[in-house]
Amino acid sequence: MHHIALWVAAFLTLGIISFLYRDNAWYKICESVFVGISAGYWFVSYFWDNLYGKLWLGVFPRDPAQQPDYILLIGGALGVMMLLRLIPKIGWLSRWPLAFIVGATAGLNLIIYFASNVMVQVEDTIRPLFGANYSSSAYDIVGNIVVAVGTFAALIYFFFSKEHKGAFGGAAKVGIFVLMVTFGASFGYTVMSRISLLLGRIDFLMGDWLGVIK
Amino acid sequence: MNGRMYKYLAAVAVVTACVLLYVGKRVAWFEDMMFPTWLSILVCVLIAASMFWILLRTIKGKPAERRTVFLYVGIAVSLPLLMTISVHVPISTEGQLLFDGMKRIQPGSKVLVSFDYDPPSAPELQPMAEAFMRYCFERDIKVIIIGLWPQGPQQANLALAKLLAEPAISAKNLVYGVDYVNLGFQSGNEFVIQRMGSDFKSMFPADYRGTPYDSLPLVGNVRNFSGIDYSFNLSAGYPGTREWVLIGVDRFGLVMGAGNTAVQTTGMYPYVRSGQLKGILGGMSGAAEIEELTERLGKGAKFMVAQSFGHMVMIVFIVIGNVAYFLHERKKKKA
Amino acid sequence: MRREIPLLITGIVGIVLVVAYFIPHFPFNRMADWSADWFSIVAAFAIWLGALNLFRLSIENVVKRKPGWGYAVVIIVCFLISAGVGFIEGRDFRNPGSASDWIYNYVYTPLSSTMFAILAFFVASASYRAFRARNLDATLLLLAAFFVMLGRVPIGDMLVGFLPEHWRLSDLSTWVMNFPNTAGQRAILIGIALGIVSSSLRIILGIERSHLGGD
Amino acid sequence: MKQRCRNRIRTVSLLLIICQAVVSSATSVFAQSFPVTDSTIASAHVEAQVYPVPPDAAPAPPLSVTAGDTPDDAGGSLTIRWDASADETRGKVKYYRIFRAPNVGGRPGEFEPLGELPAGTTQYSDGKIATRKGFWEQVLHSTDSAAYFYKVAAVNDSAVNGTVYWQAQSESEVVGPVRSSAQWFNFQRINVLVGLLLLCAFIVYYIERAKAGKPIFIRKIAGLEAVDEAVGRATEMGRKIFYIPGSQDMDQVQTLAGITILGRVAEMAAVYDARLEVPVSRSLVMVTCREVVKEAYARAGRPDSFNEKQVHYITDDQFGYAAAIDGMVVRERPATIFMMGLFYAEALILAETGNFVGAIQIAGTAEPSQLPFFVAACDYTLIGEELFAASAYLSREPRQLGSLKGQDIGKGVVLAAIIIGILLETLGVYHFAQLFKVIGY
Repeated sequence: MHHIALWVAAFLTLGIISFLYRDNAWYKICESVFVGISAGYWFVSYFWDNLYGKLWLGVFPRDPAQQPDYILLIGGALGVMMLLRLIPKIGWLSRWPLAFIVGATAGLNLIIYFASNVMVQVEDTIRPLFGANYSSSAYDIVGNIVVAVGTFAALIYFFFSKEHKGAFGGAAKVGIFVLMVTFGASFGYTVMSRISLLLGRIDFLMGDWLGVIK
Repeated sequence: MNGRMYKYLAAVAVVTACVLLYVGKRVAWFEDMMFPTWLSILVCVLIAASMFWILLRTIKGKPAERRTVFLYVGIAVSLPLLMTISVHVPISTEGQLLFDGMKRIQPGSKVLVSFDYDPPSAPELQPMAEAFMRYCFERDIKVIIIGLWPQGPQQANLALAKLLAEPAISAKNLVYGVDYVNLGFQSGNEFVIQRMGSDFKSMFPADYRGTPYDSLPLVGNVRNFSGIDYSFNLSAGYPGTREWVLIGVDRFGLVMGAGNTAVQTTGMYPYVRSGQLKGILGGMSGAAEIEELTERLGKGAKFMVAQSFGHMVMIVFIVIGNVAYFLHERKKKKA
Repeated sequence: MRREIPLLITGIVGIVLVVAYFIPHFPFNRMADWSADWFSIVAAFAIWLGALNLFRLSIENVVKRKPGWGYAVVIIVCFLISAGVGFIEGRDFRNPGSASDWIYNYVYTPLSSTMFAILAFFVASASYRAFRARNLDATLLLLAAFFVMLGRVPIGDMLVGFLPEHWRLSDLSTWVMNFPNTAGQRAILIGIALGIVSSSLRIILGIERSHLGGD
Repeated sequence: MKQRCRNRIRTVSLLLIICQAVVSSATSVFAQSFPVTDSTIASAHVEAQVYPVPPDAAPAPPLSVTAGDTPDDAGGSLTIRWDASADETRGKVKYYRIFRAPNVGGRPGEFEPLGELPAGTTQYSDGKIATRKGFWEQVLHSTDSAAYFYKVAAVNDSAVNGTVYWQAQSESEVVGPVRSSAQWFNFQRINVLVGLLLLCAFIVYYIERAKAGKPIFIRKIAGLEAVDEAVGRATEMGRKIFYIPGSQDMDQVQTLAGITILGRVAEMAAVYDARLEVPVSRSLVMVTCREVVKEAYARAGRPDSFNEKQVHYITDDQFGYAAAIDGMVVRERPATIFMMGLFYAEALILAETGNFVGAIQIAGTAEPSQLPFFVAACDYTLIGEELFAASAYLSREPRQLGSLKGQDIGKGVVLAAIIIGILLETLGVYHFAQLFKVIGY
């Protein structure tokens, strides 16, 4: 069985890779298999983990000692409303769960992004550049200055209600340089990621399938 | 030769290749195909020479075709796997920071590992997951697994199966539910973390096998994050490390380290500097780092040579492209 | 009514979740939890919509014999197989040894992994043909990329082995990642966070309502 | 101490509240220790009876033990604090053991060990408190139903290699009964509240101002200045303009921003009489884009030039979408390509192809991992927030302009705080940064 399995996996892997030469039927079959299988997998996962594992078991617990949590039923009702989209006449009801999702996301994001990405990041940017109470090597001092100046300048670049002229424009220019270095690092890491993923597949083909490498 | 003929030939070639590969595997042609050192060097020289040739052609105004580039990337990534070169992985400060944090976990502590990725990112994250959990198991640290991605718990199972088969760990006779537990997946993204902050059990009434939460000794008395001593997040996107930091760490005071795919690692550095994250591992090189630090070399370290070659080929191609640009394209654009 | 009630729901839920951050007392502490529960249940229902949509589109393709309808058949069959097997196997469908686990390991995993793996090729050809040091900005970007790409793998240090320790490419890339990269990412973080606060605020106050469909 | 402060705070004015919170958050930074839990030390195998305890082994007991409600929480937790045993520095304390007893008519019942903590710890949060059940009971009562007594013992043992041969412990005095309660406001977070209210006030203020007709200045954005030229070029060359509004659905803010910009580009295209084509990847996006483009043509006074087929759906699949556009671009060789919205891995395929056919490319996204490809392969790139600003910039919609301005003021405050803070810290004043400290539960 394991043997067949490896060949199936290799067949599918090579099918996707064949796209590099050009679009072909082999690739299209593999792609369709992918779409179908993944949709089915997600579907089942959500069913067993949420609808059954959470909603059903929450409202009708198997363990008699556990209190049924009827408040989950509101979620169930919202979920059913979501499905009403399929019935055009009362499809407008599906806006309620949507409104709930948007409101919940907005409310939670508002507070967590403000607290973590504004407050904490500002707090951390405020560090002594150098000073008596601070164990500082030249490396740290330069680093602190780069982070402080860089963050400052890059934020100035994102300032929209003021013309980028004079000193302000100069700072914005420094900001764009910092952003470019950031994007360069991002690019380097993206390349690293993609090559790793390819390595994973090559490892499968040469190691698990053919057994060339161990 | 007409197109039809061409297609048949291609099909025959593929089938022949398959048969050859199958027979080859059966009679073990491919065993011990590792390159000796002289061959490794020769291969490198040949690749370098041919890239020099591409440079010359590009300078002459004939840039390489897309498929040529594809071919080179393929070669650069697959041939080094056959070479017997061992390398030393440079340890980054963030990786060291993470390992220092891991060293502070006491035996018997409870560690929450969140598997927030799917198979495509497994080459990068699976070695990290294995290295981290191996470290825990070897030191009698208890592991609680959850997943914010539906495929996460399954990836965890793969890692567990591999680790539990290792002699050093199987000798410990680890018991499911006592030494480790897999609570499975819950949908709801960051809301799951939010909810776990006040009550694990309501989010995971049962583990992924359906065992009720309270009958699992390991988590029975873990009510919320305050019962967790350390947490490790393996993340490939949303929901992932960012959400864990924003909610788990900042709201509920979780102590967290993370392993990320390289693509999203760069965005996490501000959190590392501010101490919201206690270290981070980025991509395959991060995996190699943790393997080196825990002194158990695995796939991450094994792939580093091929990874290096991949990067080199990429850089050389960009340089070639830019040479062509400064010699030709720029003039053309000006004109 | 069709517009007012959703707006009201959005506003109330949003405000409650913001307020709950500051009030640890019941019932506010639980409101965030309840929304979390409901949210995950609604998400589970929403996947039905997606699956049904895929199904409908595929069947339409088959019935109308659109070009490539054969592939639509493959989609339908694969969907039915993986969903059917999962339903039959019950809650334990992910256990090692189950048929779903087999499908996951030998069909789903290779396909999804390879889909992303071939991006390595595209990155290479795109970089070769499009990455030009056309101005100072792009030059900086490329240089930073080179340092990081070389510094994060062993080959970087091998190439510059003549340099003293702590001055090699790996140290340089660590420096780039920890300082300039942190600065840039932090500015982006703060900027985007402010943007999210303002758009969330507009949504909660009902100023932004495009998610409810056009007026 | 913190508890006492807090009780006083409730009675004084708001100003005092803020000052106090600042101080308390500042002090709590230093007071906070590593989060402590009940399982930090593995319970080792004890064989205490077999081996005699050496004389002098028992450490001095922990002193001044206090127990009280854990502040700023939802109840269900009590905090026990103590001063380290005098013998801790001499290495005679291996760990502390916490005991708890239920309240039986005002007297402690039987004590049970709760957990063990390594030497060096001086506080413990007991989270296993019986809480009230039932909706109304929880709403109406802040205090939890049960009260408890506590004591702390310093423990010394002979643990070598996990086997314990003897163990000696000395217990502190019993404290209690104490009862936990839930609070109506988390004072540790008052700084977040103040900051958030300020920012929201700026945004709302400027939205109102903009709605009232006050002009709001937005700086030039290079990519948008070039839109005119790019559209004009397409007309000159007699080739098409492609507009790609990202590969994601309508639930993404970036997609919305991309569509807003499309409205302006379409209007310009109608004026210049250039041919515009919008391939999209989501059916909802297609519907919206059609509306937007149609309206734009009408605004430009050329409703007849609009053809529904200009906006067409390709596929939901990420790479399928990219491959299809790839083919179209190579075949039709558009003069100009716009890519505005949320892109993932397909970004590089699109940008490369456009660059290859020599089109002028103007791109914009807030997805940091894709920005490098746009920056390197496109002529102009809107970076991050610029994409959102672009929709305000082009649409001139007062509410959008206003909130952009409000955000900018927020940014200004952040910048000022950074400068002031760094100056103060460098001079040795360390309290300012604590204003921004966010404290978890």
